[in-house]
Amino acid sequence: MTKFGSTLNIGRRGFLAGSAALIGLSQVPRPAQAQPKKGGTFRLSVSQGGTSDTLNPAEASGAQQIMVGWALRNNLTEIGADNKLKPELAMSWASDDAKTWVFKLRQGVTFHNGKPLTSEDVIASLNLHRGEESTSGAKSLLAGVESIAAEGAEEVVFTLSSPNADFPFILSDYHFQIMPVGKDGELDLSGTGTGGYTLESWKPGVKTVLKRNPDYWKEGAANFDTVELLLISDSGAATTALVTGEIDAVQSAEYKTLGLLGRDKNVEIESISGGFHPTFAMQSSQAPFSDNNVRLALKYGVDREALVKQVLRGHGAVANDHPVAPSMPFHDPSIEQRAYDPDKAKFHLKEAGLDSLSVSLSVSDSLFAGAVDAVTLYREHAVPAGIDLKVTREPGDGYWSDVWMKKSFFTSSWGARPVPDMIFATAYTGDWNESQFSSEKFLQLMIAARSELDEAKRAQMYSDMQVILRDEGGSVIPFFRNFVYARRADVQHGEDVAANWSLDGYKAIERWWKA
Amino acid sequence: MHYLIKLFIQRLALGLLTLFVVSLVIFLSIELLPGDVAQQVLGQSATPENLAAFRRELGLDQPAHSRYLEWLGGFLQGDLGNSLISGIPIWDLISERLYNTFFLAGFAALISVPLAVLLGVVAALYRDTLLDKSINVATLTAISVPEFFVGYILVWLFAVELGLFPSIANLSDDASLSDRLYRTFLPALTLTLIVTAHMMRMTRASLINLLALPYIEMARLKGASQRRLIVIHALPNAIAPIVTVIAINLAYLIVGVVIVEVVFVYPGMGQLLVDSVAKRDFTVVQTSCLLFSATYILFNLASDLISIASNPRLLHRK
Amino acid sequence: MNGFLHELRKAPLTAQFGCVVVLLYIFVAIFAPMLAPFGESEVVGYEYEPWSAVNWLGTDSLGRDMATRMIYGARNTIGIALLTTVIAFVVGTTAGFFAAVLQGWVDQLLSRAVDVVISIPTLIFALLLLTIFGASVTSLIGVIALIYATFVYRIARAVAMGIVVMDYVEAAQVRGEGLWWIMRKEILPNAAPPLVAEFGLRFCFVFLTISGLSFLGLGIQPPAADWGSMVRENASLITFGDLTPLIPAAAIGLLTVAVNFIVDWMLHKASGLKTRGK
Amino acid sequence: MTNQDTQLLKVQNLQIEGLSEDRWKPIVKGVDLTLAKGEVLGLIGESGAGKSTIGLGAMGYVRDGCRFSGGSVEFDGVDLTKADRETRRNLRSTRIAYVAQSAAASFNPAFKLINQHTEFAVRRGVMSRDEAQRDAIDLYRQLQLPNPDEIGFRYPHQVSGGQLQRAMTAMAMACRPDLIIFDEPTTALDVTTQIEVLSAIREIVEEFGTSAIYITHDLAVVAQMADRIMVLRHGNEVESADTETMLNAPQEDYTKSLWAVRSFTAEEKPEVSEDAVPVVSLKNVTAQYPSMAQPVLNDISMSFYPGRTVAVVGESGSGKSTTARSLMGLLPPISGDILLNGEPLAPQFRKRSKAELKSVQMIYQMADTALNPKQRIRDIIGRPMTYYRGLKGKALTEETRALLADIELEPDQYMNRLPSELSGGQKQRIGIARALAAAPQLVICDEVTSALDQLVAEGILRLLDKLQKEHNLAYMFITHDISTVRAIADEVVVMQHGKIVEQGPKNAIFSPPHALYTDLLLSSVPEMDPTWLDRVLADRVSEAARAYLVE
Repeated sequence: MTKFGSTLNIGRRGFLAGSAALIGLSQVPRPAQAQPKKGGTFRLSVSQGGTSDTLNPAEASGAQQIMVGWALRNNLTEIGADNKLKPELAMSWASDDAKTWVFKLRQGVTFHNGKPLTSEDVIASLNLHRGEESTSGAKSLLAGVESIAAEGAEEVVFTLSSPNADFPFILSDYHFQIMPVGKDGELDLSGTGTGGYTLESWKPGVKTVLKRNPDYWKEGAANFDTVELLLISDSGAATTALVTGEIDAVQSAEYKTLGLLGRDKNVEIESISGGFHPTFAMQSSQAPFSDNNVRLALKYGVDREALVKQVLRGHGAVANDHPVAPSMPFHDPSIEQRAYDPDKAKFHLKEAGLDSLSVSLSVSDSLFAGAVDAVTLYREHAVPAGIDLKVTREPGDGYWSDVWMKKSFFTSSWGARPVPDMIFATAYTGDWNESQFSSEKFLQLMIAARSELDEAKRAQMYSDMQVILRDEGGSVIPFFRNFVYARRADVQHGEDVAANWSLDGYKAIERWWKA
Repeated sequence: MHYLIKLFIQRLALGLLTLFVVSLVIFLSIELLPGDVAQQVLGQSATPENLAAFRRELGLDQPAHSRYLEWLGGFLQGDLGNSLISGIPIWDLISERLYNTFFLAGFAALISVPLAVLLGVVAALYRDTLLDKSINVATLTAISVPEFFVGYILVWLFAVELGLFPSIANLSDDASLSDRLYRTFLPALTLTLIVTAHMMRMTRASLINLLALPYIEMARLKGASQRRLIVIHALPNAIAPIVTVIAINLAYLIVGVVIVEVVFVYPGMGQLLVDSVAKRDFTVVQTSCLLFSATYILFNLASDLISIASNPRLLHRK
Repeated sequence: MNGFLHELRKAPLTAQFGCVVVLLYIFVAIFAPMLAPFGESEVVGYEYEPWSAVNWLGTDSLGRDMATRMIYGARNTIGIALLTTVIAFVVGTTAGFFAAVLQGWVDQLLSRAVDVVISIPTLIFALLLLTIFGASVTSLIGVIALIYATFVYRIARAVAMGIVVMDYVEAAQVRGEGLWWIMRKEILPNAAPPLVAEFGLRFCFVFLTISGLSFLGLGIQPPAADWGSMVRENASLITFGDLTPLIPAAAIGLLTVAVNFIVDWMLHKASGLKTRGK
Repeated sequence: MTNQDTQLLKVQNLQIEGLSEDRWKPIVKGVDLTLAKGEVLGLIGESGAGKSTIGLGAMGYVRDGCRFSGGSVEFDGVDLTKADRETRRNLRSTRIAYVAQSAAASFNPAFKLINQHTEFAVRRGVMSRDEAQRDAIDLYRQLQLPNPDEIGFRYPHQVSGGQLQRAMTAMAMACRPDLIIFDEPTTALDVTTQIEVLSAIREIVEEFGTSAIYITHDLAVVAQMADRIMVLRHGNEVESADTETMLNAPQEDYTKSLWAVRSFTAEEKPEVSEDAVPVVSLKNVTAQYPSMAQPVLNDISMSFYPGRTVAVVGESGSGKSTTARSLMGLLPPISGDILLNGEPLAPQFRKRSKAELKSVQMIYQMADTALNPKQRIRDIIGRPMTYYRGLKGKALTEETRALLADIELEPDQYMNRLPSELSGGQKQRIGIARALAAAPQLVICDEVTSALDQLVAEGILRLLDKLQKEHNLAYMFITHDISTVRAIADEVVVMQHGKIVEQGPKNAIFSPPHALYTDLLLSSVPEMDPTWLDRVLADRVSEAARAYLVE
């Protein structure tokens, strides 16, 4: 676990030692871990979400919907605070060939309305995201599922069209919350679930009030009596409210005020390494990017350390032109890190038969905070390499329809995925292969890894794929960004804090407690 | 009185026509916005099939004029329709925010209108004295600074430094009236500071304009004191301009408070509208804009009627 | 000029103060590059550094020099507001005079169109239009100018209505003078004093509206320095008891107060109201 | 003590200053006057003489921007220039009252007449509200207001001007004050209304033995009202004497010149020959405003010949100015024809050619609103020359200078002035010059002298007469003033309610027998004989009695 400003364990997230020193905050000895305590009201503010948000998990996106969804409901599997896959409503799962998966459901779990959990509910909940008519945002994740069948009330059998060893990970996605089927056979989307809280009031874009479910099946979880989730999109207002004690936690803290916020003894800042990363994607099928030397020149032309320092204020880690973050399984730390090297960039340009290169890179500030700054810095870095990088600022509205995958060189951003296969399958093959990347070997490895159940062999395969993307891929990936958020000191959490999303993997409501 | 009713009906009809044109303008504006609701909702998961399915579901594949007519038909039958994005009936979506907006506006109006008229009368009464000049400079300053400046200053003073009032207006459903007033005090005060100046200055200016008229001189020559002159003889004749400016400011309190909502995280209509524009939620934008325009038109109508009622020349024709 | 100085010497203290402030702002706006210690969007240090000899007002959320951005902000904010107001006045006054002189259906058409625009909440309409045309400086100026032209139209029309009934306008009409001549020679010179006073007030409103839009992230776009967005970007500091972010807001306030003082004085002079003799 | 018994008001060396361009300038320069109980003093003078200022000063009141700078105003032993506010306030209504020039503007539009009437009688505790209302109705009856029981419960806008003026006199009487200041109470009224108001005022003042200061610029009026007359000029007293002496044997030259104003008469012109073609003629013109049900002009016919003046006379609302507007094409007739040199003229001025527009020019009543205050004299006069006659450059300057000389203004001195830098009479001359600049055939003069003092008006009339001879102009001369008609007209048209009552050569119209209305109009014009009012009233009463008997 990493906690900003405290002793850090060395290992795959050891990079953080550097960034903490950079900010110049003193390292406070970690206090002895307290035990979870029941009671209190937890008021937290999130910045993502709007008035039109619904409780339908097929439409879920953004902190408001996800956090409320997970307070009300559970998935079959979850990513634990230790970033490992854990059973949730499923007790266990098994597969011989990674094609047929049998999930055994937890017994004695009831929904808020008293209905016991059965395989029927699971199937109906997951079918929400399948089929022609589904408009679910997670439709593609279940595209490989051929059938879902019940084996009695306690078991669900998934048959996939092709093997996928990561299938249990997929089911931990926030879309796949389990809801009860009503008497009329319709899925209950009103907020009834098996989760640690029941819905008191739901005013999207304003405030959601949750009450603890006294019959929650999970041990030591759902500690607060009441939870108020506020939507505050103005970070200044949120910060003020946190400092004046009107709220207990904020979804994201602005880098610029961290220094000042850190001086407040009542406030604790968390900086958790995550998988969010921007990409500078080149259309590899078009000149000049069709020549891998040009792609390499652009990869050597960026000073990643400088970007982490200046754009992320140290709250992040340098990336290596592949999307597998240090917090993800199968990340290979032994792969050599690409460094800023204008000479090498020049060399590759020469190899491509060019003296200099002039390209324009599209970017919009709506992608992530500091996106334009990052590209502007990149432009400066690339000058010594003989690359004239023009910064093209695009409007935020319509960026994804008019710029993304339409321009030949553009900035994009990707959220965290629990396993490498998901990001590979989404962003490096298929419809959203934003850099038009094509490699036979990569494709073969990706498919083979899905059916490989031997962990060591799989690790090697994913390592090879990371190398391929690093050396041949069409995307420059400069860094992975940390989740930076803050809480009042009297709100506490366990030793580990999940890295898949902000606020303890969006499960702070269930995992944290008030001292 | 027959003439008044005729006038009222005329104005009302004109107001309805204006509303109709407003709805057309808003509809066309939204049509012109880049991207549509489907793209906004689906974001990165917008595959062509998904988009098509989503659009079909919302009826966005229909031509523009038939969508407009359908919306208009529903609206005329009192059916505000559903939010395109969430499918929630718009009334459910906005009713509470509308209430909040009116509550805050009403709160601010209750403080500011009497205060403004009183200050205006006092300033006119003690015209060109130090008191008048101080009121003038103070209100001029209040009208001249940006709303967010006023808001932040109040937050800094009352929330951060003194800890008297909360910095955000976190309302709960079951809050008592006093709690509500306590929590909305800072935003209401901000609005008060902003609108009072305008109304006070108009009150003062109309009174002073009247002071030059022969009938005021006549009253003075009949021996009226300065106070009686202003309150009894001048004020009834200044009702029309004062009410007009009050109407404008009340309308502003209701439609123009987005910035105050942002500063105090107040769940009113402004933020909803800004969100809905960003999300291209046409039905919500359309309905809210119409409600706002209707409010504006109604306030103007009311102020016209009050002006007429306060003027015997118009009320009792020869 | 001499006449103006003479007038000014007799003006009330508030008006003199207003004039000094406005001249100072204009000076700063024109000579911004020479006055500013750093480049407009040059990063000179860490974010939120306190006031010092180097960074007079400290640094902002990105480590840019606050004082420098204040100075450039004068240029951007005032320049854009001024241009917007000028356009609004040219359009609004022309249309208003047109309606007043021609009356009949031209007046009806223009007035009803203006009614429609005015009854749509300004900020929302601006938001819609800015989203359609993109939040560039050009569209910002265009959209705000259009919206404010409607207010100017009403005033210009009302003022012109008062002038059109004058016998000298009738004399010109009966003489056979064209529309343009009547608007330019008969109406404009006489409508100028109230319109100039109105210009001052409207300039303040435009200025505040643009600041408000910038505050909401729709106005002048970064990295151009602008007082409205400077407040928004740095507002978090207020939480920590540092009032530096309010300096740009105060700068906005000071200018509008100054302009209002001048306008007040001009209105007072124009109204011919005498001070009370004692 | 006897002195104090009879002397109510004693003004000594009164000096009042006004603020003008940040400097205090004297308006009243040391005036003395005394007023005995029951006496009526007439103050007379031209505009700027300081009569109103003195009248208000006698109440201890100065307008904003003015101040007492010397002397005293002793009312019943109290010096009002030094008394505190409270004392002065308490004297008003109860002991001193004021009747303003325009009753329509001086009644508060928001309240009913009777409430304004009783306001201070009740507040000062003179009587109860009920008593005050009953008394008001009595006073209304005494002042011969129609429906005295009911009229007080109307708002000011529901009552006509002459009635309002009487209601205001009633209001001044509400507390039976010792002194009433009448400030030009009949100036804004038509002559036929004026006579009623004058008689009402005189009667009630006599009845209650109230002292009064009666301010006016009209000698004939003051002759009817005052026991004593004081002539003022530029804030100084010229002379004062009892009315009889003053009228018959004025001492000062200035007074004599005032008395002699009506001396100008244009010389007789030969009859129009049978075959002469009129410059402009109206044939059975009927006109109507679109918003009104009734026509404002009904079957109007008249002709204008070169070198001759047609005076159109009538009271306000008679349609005389509307006739001019119809002729100008500003209010197109709904039937009838307008002919220019025998050719029909388009009803709408917009449809008329430049040459046609050029032929008919107009001079307005209010020179203030008729001249663009932002244009220099050379531009005001030069524009029609450029526009109609294409004059430019040197030719334009020459012509402009010649025209200015023609209207007796020194070109070098006035060419580059703005209208605000001219006196009222000079402005009117510029108005005339602008009309002449077009080299027209017919000039319409709409009440061109009624806003001017008599001496100045006389000058304008002489100028118009001179110009008519020089340029052989036809004049349409619109006026409500009979003496002006006598002075300048060749033909006279009498109008009432949008119709022509009588028309013909001047001598025919002014010698009996008259049409009934013409008779009323002519007999209502005040004469400088103190017994005139009594005579006219007596005549009318006997006529009314005769009419009653006949019936």
